[in-house]
Amino acid sequence: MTATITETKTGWPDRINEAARKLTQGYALVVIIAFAASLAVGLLILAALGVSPWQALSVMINGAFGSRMAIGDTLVFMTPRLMTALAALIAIRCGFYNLGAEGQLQLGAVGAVLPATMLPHSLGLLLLPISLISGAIFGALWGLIPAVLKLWRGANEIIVTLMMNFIGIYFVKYLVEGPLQPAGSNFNMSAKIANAAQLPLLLPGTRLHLGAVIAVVTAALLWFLLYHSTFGIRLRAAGLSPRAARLQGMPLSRLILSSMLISGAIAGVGGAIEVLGVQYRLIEGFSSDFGFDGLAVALLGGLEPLGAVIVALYFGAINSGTIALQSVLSIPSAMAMIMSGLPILFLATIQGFRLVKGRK
Amino acid sequence: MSFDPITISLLLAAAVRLSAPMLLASLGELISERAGVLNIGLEGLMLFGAFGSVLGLQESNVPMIGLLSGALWGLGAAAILALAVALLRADQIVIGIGFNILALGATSLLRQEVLNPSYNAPSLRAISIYRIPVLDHWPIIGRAFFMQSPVFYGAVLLAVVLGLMLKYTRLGLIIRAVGEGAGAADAAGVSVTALRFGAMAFTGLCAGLGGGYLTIVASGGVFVDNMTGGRGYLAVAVVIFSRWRPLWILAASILFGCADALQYQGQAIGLSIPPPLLLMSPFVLALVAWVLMGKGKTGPGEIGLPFLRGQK
Amino acid sequence: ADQIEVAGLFSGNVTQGNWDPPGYAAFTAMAKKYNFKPSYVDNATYEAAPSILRQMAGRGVKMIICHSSGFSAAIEEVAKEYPNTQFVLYSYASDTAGLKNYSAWSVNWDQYGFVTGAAAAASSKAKHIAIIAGEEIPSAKRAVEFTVKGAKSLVPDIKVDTVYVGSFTDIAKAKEIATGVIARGVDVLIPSADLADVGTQQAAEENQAFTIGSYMDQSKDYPDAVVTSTVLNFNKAYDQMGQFFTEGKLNGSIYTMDLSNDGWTMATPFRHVDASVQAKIFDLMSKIGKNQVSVE
Amino acid sequence: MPPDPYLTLTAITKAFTPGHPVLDNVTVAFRRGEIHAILGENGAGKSTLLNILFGMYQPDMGGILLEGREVIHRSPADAIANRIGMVHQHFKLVPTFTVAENLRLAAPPAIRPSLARNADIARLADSFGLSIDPKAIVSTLPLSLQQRVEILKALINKAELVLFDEPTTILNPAEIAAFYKVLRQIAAAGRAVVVVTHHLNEVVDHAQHASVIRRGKLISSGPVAGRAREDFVRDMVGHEVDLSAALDGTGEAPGAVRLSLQNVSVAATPSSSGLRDTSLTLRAGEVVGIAGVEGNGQRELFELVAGALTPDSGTVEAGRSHADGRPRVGLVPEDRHQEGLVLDLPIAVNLLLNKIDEAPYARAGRLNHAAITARAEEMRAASDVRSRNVHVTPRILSGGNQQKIVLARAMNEDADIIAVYQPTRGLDVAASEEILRRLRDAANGGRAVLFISSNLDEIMRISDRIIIFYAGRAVGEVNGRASREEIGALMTGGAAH
Ligand SMILES: Nc1ncnc2c1ncn2[C@@H]1O[C@H](COP(=O)(O)OP(=O)(O)OP(=O)(O)O)[C@@H](O)[C@H]1O
Ligand SMILES: Nc1ncnc2c1ncn2[C@@H]1O[C@H](COP(=O)(O)OP(=O)(O)OP(=O)(O)O)[C@@H](O)[C@H]1O
Ligand SMILES: [Mg+2]
Ligand SMILES: [Mg+2]
Repeated sequence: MTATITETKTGWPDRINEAARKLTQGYALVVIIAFAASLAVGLLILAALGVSPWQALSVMINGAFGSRMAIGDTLVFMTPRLMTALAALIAIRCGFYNLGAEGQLQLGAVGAVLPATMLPHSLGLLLLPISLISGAIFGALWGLIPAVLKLWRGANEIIVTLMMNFIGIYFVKYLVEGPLQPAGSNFNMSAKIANAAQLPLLLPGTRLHLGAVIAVVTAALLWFLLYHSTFGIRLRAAGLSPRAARLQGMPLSRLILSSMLISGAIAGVGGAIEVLGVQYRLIEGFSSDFGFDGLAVALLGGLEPLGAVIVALYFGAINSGTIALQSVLSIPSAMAMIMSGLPILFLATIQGFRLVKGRK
Repeated sequence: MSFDPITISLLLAAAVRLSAPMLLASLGELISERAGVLNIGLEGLMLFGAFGSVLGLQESNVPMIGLLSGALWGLGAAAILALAVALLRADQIVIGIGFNILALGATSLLRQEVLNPSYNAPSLRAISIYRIPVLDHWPIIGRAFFMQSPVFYGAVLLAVVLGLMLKYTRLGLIIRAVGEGAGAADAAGVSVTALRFGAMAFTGLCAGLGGGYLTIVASGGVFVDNMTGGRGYLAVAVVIFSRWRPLWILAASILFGCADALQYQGQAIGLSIPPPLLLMSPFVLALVAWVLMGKGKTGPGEIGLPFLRGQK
Repeated sequence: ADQIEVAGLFSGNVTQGNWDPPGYAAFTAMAKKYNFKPSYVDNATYEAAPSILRQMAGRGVKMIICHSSGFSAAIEEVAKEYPNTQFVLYSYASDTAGLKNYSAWSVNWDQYGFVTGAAAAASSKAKHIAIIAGEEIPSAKRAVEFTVKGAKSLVPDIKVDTVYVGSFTDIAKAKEIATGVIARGVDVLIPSADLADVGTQQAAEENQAFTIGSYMDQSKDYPDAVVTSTVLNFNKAYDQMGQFFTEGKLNGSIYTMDLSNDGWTMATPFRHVDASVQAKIFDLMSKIGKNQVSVE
Repeated sequence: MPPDPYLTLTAITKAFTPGHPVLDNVTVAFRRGEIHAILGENGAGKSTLLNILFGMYQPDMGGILLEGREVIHRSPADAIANRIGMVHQHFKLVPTFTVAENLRLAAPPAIRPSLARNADIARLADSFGLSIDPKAIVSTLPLSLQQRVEILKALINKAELVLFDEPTTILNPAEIAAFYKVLRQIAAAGRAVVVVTHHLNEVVDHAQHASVIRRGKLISSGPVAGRAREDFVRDMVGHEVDLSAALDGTGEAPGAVRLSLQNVSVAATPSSSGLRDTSLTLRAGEVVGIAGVEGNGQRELFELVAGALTPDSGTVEAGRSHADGRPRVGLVPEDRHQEGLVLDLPIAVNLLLNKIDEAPYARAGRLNHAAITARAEEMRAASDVRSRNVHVTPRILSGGNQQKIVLARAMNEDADIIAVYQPTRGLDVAASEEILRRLRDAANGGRAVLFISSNLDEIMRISDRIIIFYAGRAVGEVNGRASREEIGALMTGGAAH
């Protein structure tokens, strides 16, 4: 995504913040238009299939926000996508095109499940933080590999991270088919994690767990890091203009390494959260393309933490809303995919169009 | 277990057969990428092609028309994608991701609405195998390279033609220019928009044909949801791995096919490596090779960037 | 009065393949017969399953039938929160976590595999058969194990190849594998990879080999290849679910579907083979049903 | 009676943002046989005017008359079809292509056969006095050679009307002379030539017609004959400017050695000779000019001084250094978009990029926005950077204002040395004067200034000593009063050793 050229209104507070700027530039409006347009197309298709669009709409909204349970689900679906989006954006802001959040998430899940299933239960409440940190470390190390390969061998990070996604996915498959599968198991999954390692539920009667809070807090921390720390400003400078940054003495290699460490750690924690808060075990295929979803979320959110939160929330709502569509109106699951694909297409197209118009 | 000549010959033949859809899609993707468009939507394009070819086959009962229909569906789907990317400058990666999700849903819905579940395809042997006389009896490679679908021979020819085209023709020069310096091409009077649109349309045609090969040649005319199963993403990887050179794409596709084939040819001859590790092997192999090859060209300079005239 | 709502949860697409469509048909027939209001979700993933179950139960669905053993973890998680909803699993369960509202109709897959293997072995002239399986999941591995046992019980010197496609949808790969094993001398194949089975069937048809169909009679689709098919009695199981539910008898039990209670059978007549083969297999089945032969 | 215009731009109006026209009702006519100069300050609208003619932008109002016939240029393709060629201010070259490929790409069908072989291309380039290796990859060429390629692209296409947007910014005097010789030939052949330039002597020496644009309005357009440099400057800026203001040193002897290079060598690259056993000292209070044709080691010299490059052999001593070992030097790099600025970060951050992790701008890794803004506003006022505030990004500023930011940062570095590379490239008369004066003041205030440039005039005006680089060596040193001829000879390797 090319940075748009903008100007703050005079009189804005000193702490200018690109996120707020992009949003005031009508980005929120774009999101709304895209959502409305895809909803319209989706409802048209539904009408063609013989379903009343209004009923479908109300079922979807109900399914996403209509009850405590619905809101809980929406947030649970939001969480992994937000984590991978944050992982993608911190790396991309440093100029490192990390498409590898999926693989880092997979490794993070492995990192979390090992202590959560193997350490003695007597560790009690320590088990949870240990598992989260272990997930972060696994993700970070996995994320470090493409950075090292780039700096050491000049290997293109797009291909390396893409390949490492597949390696990560098959590695998890290998683990749950073999080494991590408890004897006598009926499924390809690890043993259940210790109770103490589970992320606490936040709202009774819902699936909402502490992971959602971790994700939002991570977004806030990242925002602080990007806009209020010297590290963040160096990272952005290095991403936007590596040659200028280098001449002013900014250590490019170290910045890339640390941004990928952070990126991998965030994705890793995202994977850990899925294990510790949702599945309670490592299951093959536990991620339904969270990595790619997250990348779309990051880019659609303008590579801003706040934007990522908003777009991820919206993806979460789409997920819970279309499940309601299926279960209440028995609409084929294909419709759910159409309804998640369309807004991405519309959003990106409108954004592109704005880019062209802005330059005419 | 043993690696006797017959096993190797079977393995190679299977590798080549399994690589053909990827080869076709990769060659298509190559042209987009050379023109500066990273077309992540390849997976979706293949899926549309796969669906379209079965529809064509069902309506005509002629395998060739099925393949053609697949290519045209790929082309049509690519035109929509190109509208967003080349004309409206949508972000290439985001659009690709969204398109793939949409394609998965759309082809499934279409299948349920228009494909006849109990349709019985006619014999597809004519386009599944064409033995090239004499050569097909060569030991080891005869079966692999000279007992294939005519579509595969076509794909090999296409790789050669594309290689020559990119290197020696004006069209090739222009495609490369648009990918390496769109501003310069524009100033030289080339329509970057039209060229990228055309390149993406060609990608759609090839990916659609790849999808058609997958259903008609390799799956006997049956479409199932998500039948491409990641081949499109792999094809993108193949292009980058081959460093944007057509003949390397040919080699790399077969290499990926080999790892694929080894997975079960290995099982059949009693090689006991856990399947996930075998599935993983082409990626590890590609990664190691990529890293060993070291610093090289990192791809068309403007890949992934929208073209905006008058940008500093 | 309002109709009682029941729901089905399917892991695949209810319009494709030979596992979910017959299950869905049985589900619909049952709902009609007992005057329930039916709804369903297909292509349900692990990620979404608990949420789907909660949504259904929270909305007041009184019985939710999950048509795949893969959903057992999700049921165990959700069922305790919704004591007023009955959760039913079809396919396989070894226990129901002591929950009163979680029952299962469990196919005896050991018998199933054993007989399938025997049927293939009895049909093979080359004494060389192959199992083309999908992904290497524990239930598949166990089925393969018993298939081999069944084959050897009838033909002790039979050679059995087992190959996993690594996918339940990749027809092209299944076809490639099947073609390969036929080239190695296999003349009867056991497709066991769900949607990808199409590839195995095609390879057999094109290369004059035979197959044993699965879950429903597939001889119409592949007349040149299919010797016989296993036929699961989905209708009976689903009908029982409807009946027990109506009578308030669902109580956390596991109902086994096997040869002793018409849980499944094999399609007749056997084709492409001597009549003696069919006789031999039905004899084996009835002995197993009467516990005269143990599949252990 | 002048001949009828070949092409007329009539009443062109263009606004990128509504209400702020960049061009306001501009009408100019270009004639065959003439070199037509267009003058104006940075941001006056010169490039925009030519870009509209070439189809890069669409005018809001007004149109184009070609030999009296109305034409519409929707894209460069239309302009090319009407036999118009253009040399762009920001080169339009494919960086990974060879010179030959770039030329072939731009060639219309009729010309292509004559470019089929590299030897033909080399000969053609020679015939224009702009020799070049057709097989060289453009991105490996120094900017001055890239500019040659950009010019050649337009020359070989035999266009009827050729537009040159600042074609000579980094050419050396000999190249500039050769270039204008070619332009005169083109004009003499009955074709039309338009040149945008900031170098007034080029206008006075070579152009027949000159138009001046100020803030989007056409101020004057007429024959050059009889007009002096001062007249043009008045039209451009709206008031008198003294171009001969002194840029002299204090007259005191230079002070302590601040920078010393001893026998340094750096390996050669395809685009540069590298450095070969070069020594050089720089003292407090003096401006040392480095003259030479691009690619003779200047780039390496700058990077060595900046600490971005370590020599293969020899030593660089620059007195005080940063915590990470880099020498403390105020830097004005060659390419202000890529190396000088982070175009998409606020001006405030750019002004303090070198100090952003020091107190009071940061404490414990946390930015102090108030301190940054306060200091940046001070610097902006002191350097007269014309922007609304320090929160906008430099991307929307003109080149002159962008360069003021880079210079302000260099001066703000608490360093004894300031190293500048092409500091006035592409800047207008007034902006250039301002930059030169500030650098001279810095030296007079006791700092040491290393002044690398391909603009001999400004080197001669500002420098106390001039060192001439050729093939990676310092081949001669003259004082600031030396003659152009003497220096020119050394630059081309002619004299000295
Ligand atoms: N792409 C653009 N988008 C918005 N405004 C632009 C754009 N390009 C130019 N401008 C506006 O046009 C004005 C004139 O720019 P132009 O490039 O024509 O100046 P110029 O006379 O060529 O200056 P210079 O001597 O620096 O090359 C600028 O002040 C700016 O406001
Ligand atoms: N994308 C843009 N948006 C807004 N204004 C722009 C844009 N691009 C250029 N401008 C304006 O154009 C003017 C001149 O632009 P131009 O690129 O010609 O600068 P310049 O002075 O020639 O710089 P240089 O030659 O050093 O790159 C500036 O005043 C700037 O405000
Ligand atoms: Mg200009
Ligand atoms: Mg300029």
